[in-house]
Amino acid sequence: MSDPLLRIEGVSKHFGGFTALNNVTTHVNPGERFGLIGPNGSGKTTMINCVSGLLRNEEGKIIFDGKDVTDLKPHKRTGAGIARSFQIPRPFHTMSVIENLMIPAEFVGHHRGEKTDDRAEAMEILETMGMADKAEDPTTDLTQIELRKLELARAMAAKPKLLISDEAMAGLTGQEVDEVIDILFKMNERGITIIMIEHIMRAVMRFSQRIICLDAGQLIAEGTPEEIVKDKGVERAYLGSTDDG
Amino acid sequence: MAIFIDLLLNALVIGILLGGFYAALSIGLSITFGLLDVVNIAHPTLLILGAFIAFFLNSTWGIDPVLAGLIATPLFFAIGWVIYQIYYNAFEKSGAESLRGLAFFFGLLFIIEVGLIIQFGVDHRLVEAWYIGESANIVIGSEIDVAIPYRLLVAFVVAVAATLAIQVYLTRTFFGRAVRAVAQDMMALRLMGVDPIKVKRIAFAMGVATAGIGGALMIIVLPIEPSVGRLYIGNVFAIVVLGGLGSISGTLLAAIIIGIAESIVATFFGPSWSPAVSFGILLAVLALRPEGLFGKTAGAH
Amino acid sequence: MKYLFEIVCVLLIIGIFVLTQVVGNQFYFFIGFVILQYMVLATAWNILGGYGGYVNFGSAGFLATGAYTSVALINFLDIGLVEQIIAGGAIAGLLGFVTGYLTLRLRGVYFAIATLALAIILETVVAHWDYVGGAAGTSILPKRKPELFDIMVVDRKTGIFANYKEFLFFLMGTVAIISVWIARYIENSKLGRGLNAIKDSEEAAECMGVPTLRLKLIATTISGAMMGVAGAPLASYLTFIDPLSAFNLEYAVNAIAMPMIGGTVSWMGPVIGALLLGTAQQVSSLWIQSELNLLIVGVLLVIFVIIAPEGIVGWFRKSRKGSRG
Amino acid sequence: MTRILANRVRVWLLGGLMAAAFVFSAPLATTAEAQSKDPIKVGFSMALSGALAGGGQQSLVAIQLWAEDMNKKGGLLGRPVELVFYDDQTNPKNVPGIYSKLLDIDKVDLIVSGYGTNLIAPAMPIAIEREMTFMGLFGMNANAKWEYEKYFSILPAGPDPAVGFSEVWFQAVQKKFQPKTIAVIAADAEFAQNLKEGAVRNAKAFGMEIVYEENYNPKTPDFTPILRAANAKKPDAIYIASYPNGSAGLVRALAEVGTDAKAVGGGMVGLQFAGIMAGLGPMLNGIANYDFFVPEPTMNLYPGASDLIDRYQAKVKAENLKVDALGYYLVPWAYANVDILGQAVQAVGSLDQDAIADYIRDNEFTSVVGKVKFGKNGEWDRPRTLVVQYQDITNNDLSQFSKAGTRKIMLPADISTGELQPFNDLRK
Repeated sequence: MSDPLLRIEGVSKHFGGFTALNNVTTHVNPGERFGLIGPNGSGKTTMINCVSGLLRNEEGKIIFDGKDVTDLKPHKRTGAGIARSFQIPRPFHTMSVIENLMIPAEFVGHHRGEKTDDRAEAMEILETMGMADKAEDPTTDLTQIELRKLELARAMAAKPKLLISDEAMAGLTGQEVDEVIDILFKMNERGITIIMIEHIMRAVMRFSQRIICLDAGQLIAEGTPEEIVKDKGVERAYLGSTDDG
Repeated sequence: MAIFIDLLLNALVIGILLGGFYAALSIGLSITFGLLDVVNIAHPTLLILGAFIAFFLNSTWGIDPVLAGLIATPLFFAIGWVIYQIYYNAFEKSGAESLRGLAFFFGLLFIIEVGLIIQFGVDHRLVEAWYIGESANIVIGSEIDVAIPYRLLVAFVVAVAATLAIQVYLTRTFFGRAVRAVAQDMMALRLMGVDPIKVKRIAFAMGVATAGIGGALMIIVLPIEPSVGRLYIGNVFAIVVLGGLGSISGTLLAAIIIGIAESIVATFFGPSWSPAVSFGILLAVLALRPEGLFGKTAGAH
Repeated sequence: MKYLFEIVCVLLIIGIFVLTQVVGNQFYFFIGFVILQYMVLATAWNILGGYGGYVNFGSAGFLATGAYTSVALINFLDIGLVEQIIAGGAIAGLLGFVTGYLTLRLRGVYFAIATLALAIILETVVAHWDYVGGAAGTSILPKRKPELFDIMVVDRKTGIFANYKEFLFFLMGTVAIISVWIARYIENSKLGRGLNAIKDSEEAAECMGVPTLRLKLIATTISGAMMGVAGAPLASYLTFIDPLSAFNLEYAVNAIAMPMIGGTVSWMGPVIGALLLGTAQQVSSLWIQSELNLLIVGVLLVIFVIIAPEGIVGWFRKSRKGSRG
Repeated sequence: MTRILANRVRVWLLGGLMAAAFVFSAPLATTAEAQSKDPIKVGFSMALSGALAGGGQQSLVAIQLWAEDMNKKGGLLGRPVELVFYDDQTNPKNVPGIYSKLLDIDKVDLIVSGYGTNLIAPAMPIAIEREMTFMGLFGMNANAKWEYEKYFSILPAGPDPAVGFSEVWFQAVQKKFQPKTIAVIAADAEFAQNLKEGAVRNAKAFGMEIVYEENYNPKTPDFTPILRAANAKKPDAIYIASYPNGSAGLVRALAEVGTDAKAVGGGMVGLQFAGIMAGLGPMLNGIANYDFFVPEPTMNLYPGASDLIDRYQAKVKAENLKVDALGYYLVPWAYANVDILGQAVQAVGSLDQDAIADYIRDNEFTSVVGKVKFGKNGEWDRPRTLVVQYQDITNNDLSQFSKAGTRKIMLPADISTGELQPFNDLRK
């Protein structure tokens, strides 16, 4: 077995007196479809913020692709190959759809010294998303699902090795959820490792090869979807929490 | 040593009173800017308008300036209502960023200022009241004599009363909670069946209404001419930000901190450094706590 | 043509030079200087405020930094205008860098208030700095016969410019055109696109590989330097400078209002805004013999932003789009 | 089609707006009575809005009175006088453009300055370049660096204005109280800083020890801490160089905190203004301050000044002008500023600027501010400020200040109308 692409080693994060993440250790293998679940406030978003660099963990290390990225700024991590989408879409709202994709293409692509046709690549990504006809539209005209797809497309334009999809399906219809899952599968087929944070169990279970569950900042379970479904701790965490999100 | 304690006590007392005065100038902005995110840069000039109305009522009929300020409050409520209506139609409706409104309020500032020049002229104006120029003295021993100027005491008491009233109104009434909700989540308010625009309009009008009484306090404390308002733009915004956006009581506390700082500096270090010290405090606080002293939400949003 | 804009710029600079030689009426150089100075200021503000979404409320502080750098250097070394402009730009650029560094955690209104605070603190410091006149201000006599590389620049008979105001106007015109060129270059560059991304969502930009901190620092530095350049000749223009005139609220107002009126998304916005509002201010204050001039400026401001909340540029783009569809 | 129309309307609207801006702003210029001869145009900038507008508006009325007087008398050199002026908004930045417009577009024949040093200074290079005779109104050392030979200052503070301005105050205080220690409080702004500098030199010259010397920011709202800090040094006298809001604030602080100093005041600008005097009323008692003209019976130094003030007050009332109701502070001086220039023009019989300047430099003038002779740098050859003490003010009625007895003259001795009394003796 090859080395893990991402290693999270004993990571903790505190906000004032509140412990959002407590000594979490896990890893993600190259090409893996990795699920991250947990009730609201369990530390999922904190964890991926620590991975993407928006938050700095006080303890522990984050090792990506063999390098310690713990002290790197988010844009450097993006340069190294970590890209993410946002739960609440944050498009560059004064730009058109394709211009949104050009930003990571320009800043990450050039950073790695690759000289490619950004625009053609961006169009190709949009085509896989089925959004090619929207390329020149302002983002303010997009629907919810299109905004979610744009989040993923923009992340893809950063040419990541690891894509973190943060609740890309919340609030979508069943059909739309399938559409997004298909897109993620397609990306994975191209060799991109994917971490999916999701509340919609059906989606996570269908998509993931391996899942971890967080509760109150602790890693409480790790395993295949089948193992997770049977796990008592996971059941308790979800049923015990008053807010099912 | 006794002299030092005397000076220190006096500086503290004056600082607290001065803070109350600053709070009276800032509290309306704490609503319009802090809660509603409307960059009402014309607020200090509206205060000057309030000051001149108090002057007019005082010099014509001898009405007590504080009472005059109260009388003017409904008028300012109406002015605020109209301003918000224009502002909403021009900017908020089309989803323009709040900073777009800056130029609008700059324009408003000039218009009000010229209006005041035309109506009242450019001379410095003062009001008369029994409490101006008098002070209560608290004597401790032979060396310590704390003087409390009534004009600052009046400003302080009125400011604290107004702050408490607004604070209670915003936290204890349905409408007040709606105002605070409007600052955070317009959608939720719509779902509750409340028209957020109506809530914002009334809240904005409330914020402007405080300029009636705030202006009256201003002319009680210092002489006023139409262009004085510009000098206070920095101070009032600094206090609102220092207190934390959306926090009414934070505004009062920030104002008192600034008041004490200025008073201490003026007493012991030289009054000309006062502005540098108060804005230095602001910068230092922002560097350590970007959301202000008593703000709840993070500055990065 | 690839370099059309650059050619136009050069032609404009030549045109300005020709104007100084042809136009005999000094008046136009006086108001021209003021309007051009605003153009530089507004363009500088827009690089950070329009492209990057960071509202600088302390423009007067940067402008005054340029002005007082000039005063200090005139007193210390008796240097000429061109050197003043370079030095003023350098020091104000440094201030911009420091400001950017100190306020890098602050967003939105917090940043705006922090810049305002900085300007007020600077004003207090200058008021205590007796070498440059302190609170009382100081008179600056223009050099009688400025020379540059042994060329007589200003002299009634033998100089390139017959008059100091012509020289000032030419310099400010050149500076304005260079500033606009820089702004346009930034707008169409990676820096400009990165700043736009920061304006729309700083966190998303950072996660999409945009080095937000570095771009912000570059923008605050360039913007600050340009404001300093705009302020550097102020002392020579006024021949008297005190903190009240250098830190005037008017600068902060115009630096924001002009791009807002013109439109903040394009380099043309501040240019149009400065031409429009600057001219309106000059015309109203120089043709109306009363305080009503301020009223006209106020009414114009209100009307313009209400009619065209996206600025004149945005307004025309919208109407063009409207007629196309 | 409708879209195109809407677009057109937008363009029209914008165009119309611009046009309106220009039409509004274009020819609202002065309309002098149509007279057969070309008028002589006198141009100036004036603070009609902004911080110094109180003085500026008052000065404007005085200059307008002068123009009326001249035209009644048949004009200057037989030509009517026309005034051309613009509002400088108390912003020095507007001044160069204004003077350039006056000279290059409006083609005025004579120029005088606006009100105050920082609004005079920016006009200096233009006056110098055009070689115009330039009269300055209340400029403090405005010509010190330029040494322009055609600049003349209307400020009765003598050849060294900073020192001359407060010299009499120190003489009066020294004579009466022989203070050993003095506190100096000054506003952080141009005029006050110059006054302070002069006061410090005078204090040293009179052998007083400066025990407290601080500046305050002009927007300070409350002055009690400053006064307390000064009091803590137990000064025998307090010299204050302040602007109107600071003057009023310090007077109130004096009422609230009090002081043991025997003499308080000196360079408090604003206490001469009608609105502030009436507003402060009895709180002024005991303050010893500089002044230029007061309605005391001995004020015969200034021939015609009382009459001028009466006419000013009548005009303000009749035309319901929103300016200082009394006009003691600036009216005679703003009037003299143009009057002396006019007298010189009349005397040399032409508009030749060199000849006018030579005449002003070489002759003594008699105007509403008495006899005026100019010396070095165009400053007065000797100081003539008054020291007055506010006495016997009982209420806030404005009219009492237009009668004798509220501002008694302490010095100069030859026109003195009262005795300087210790500050606290005059407090209730």
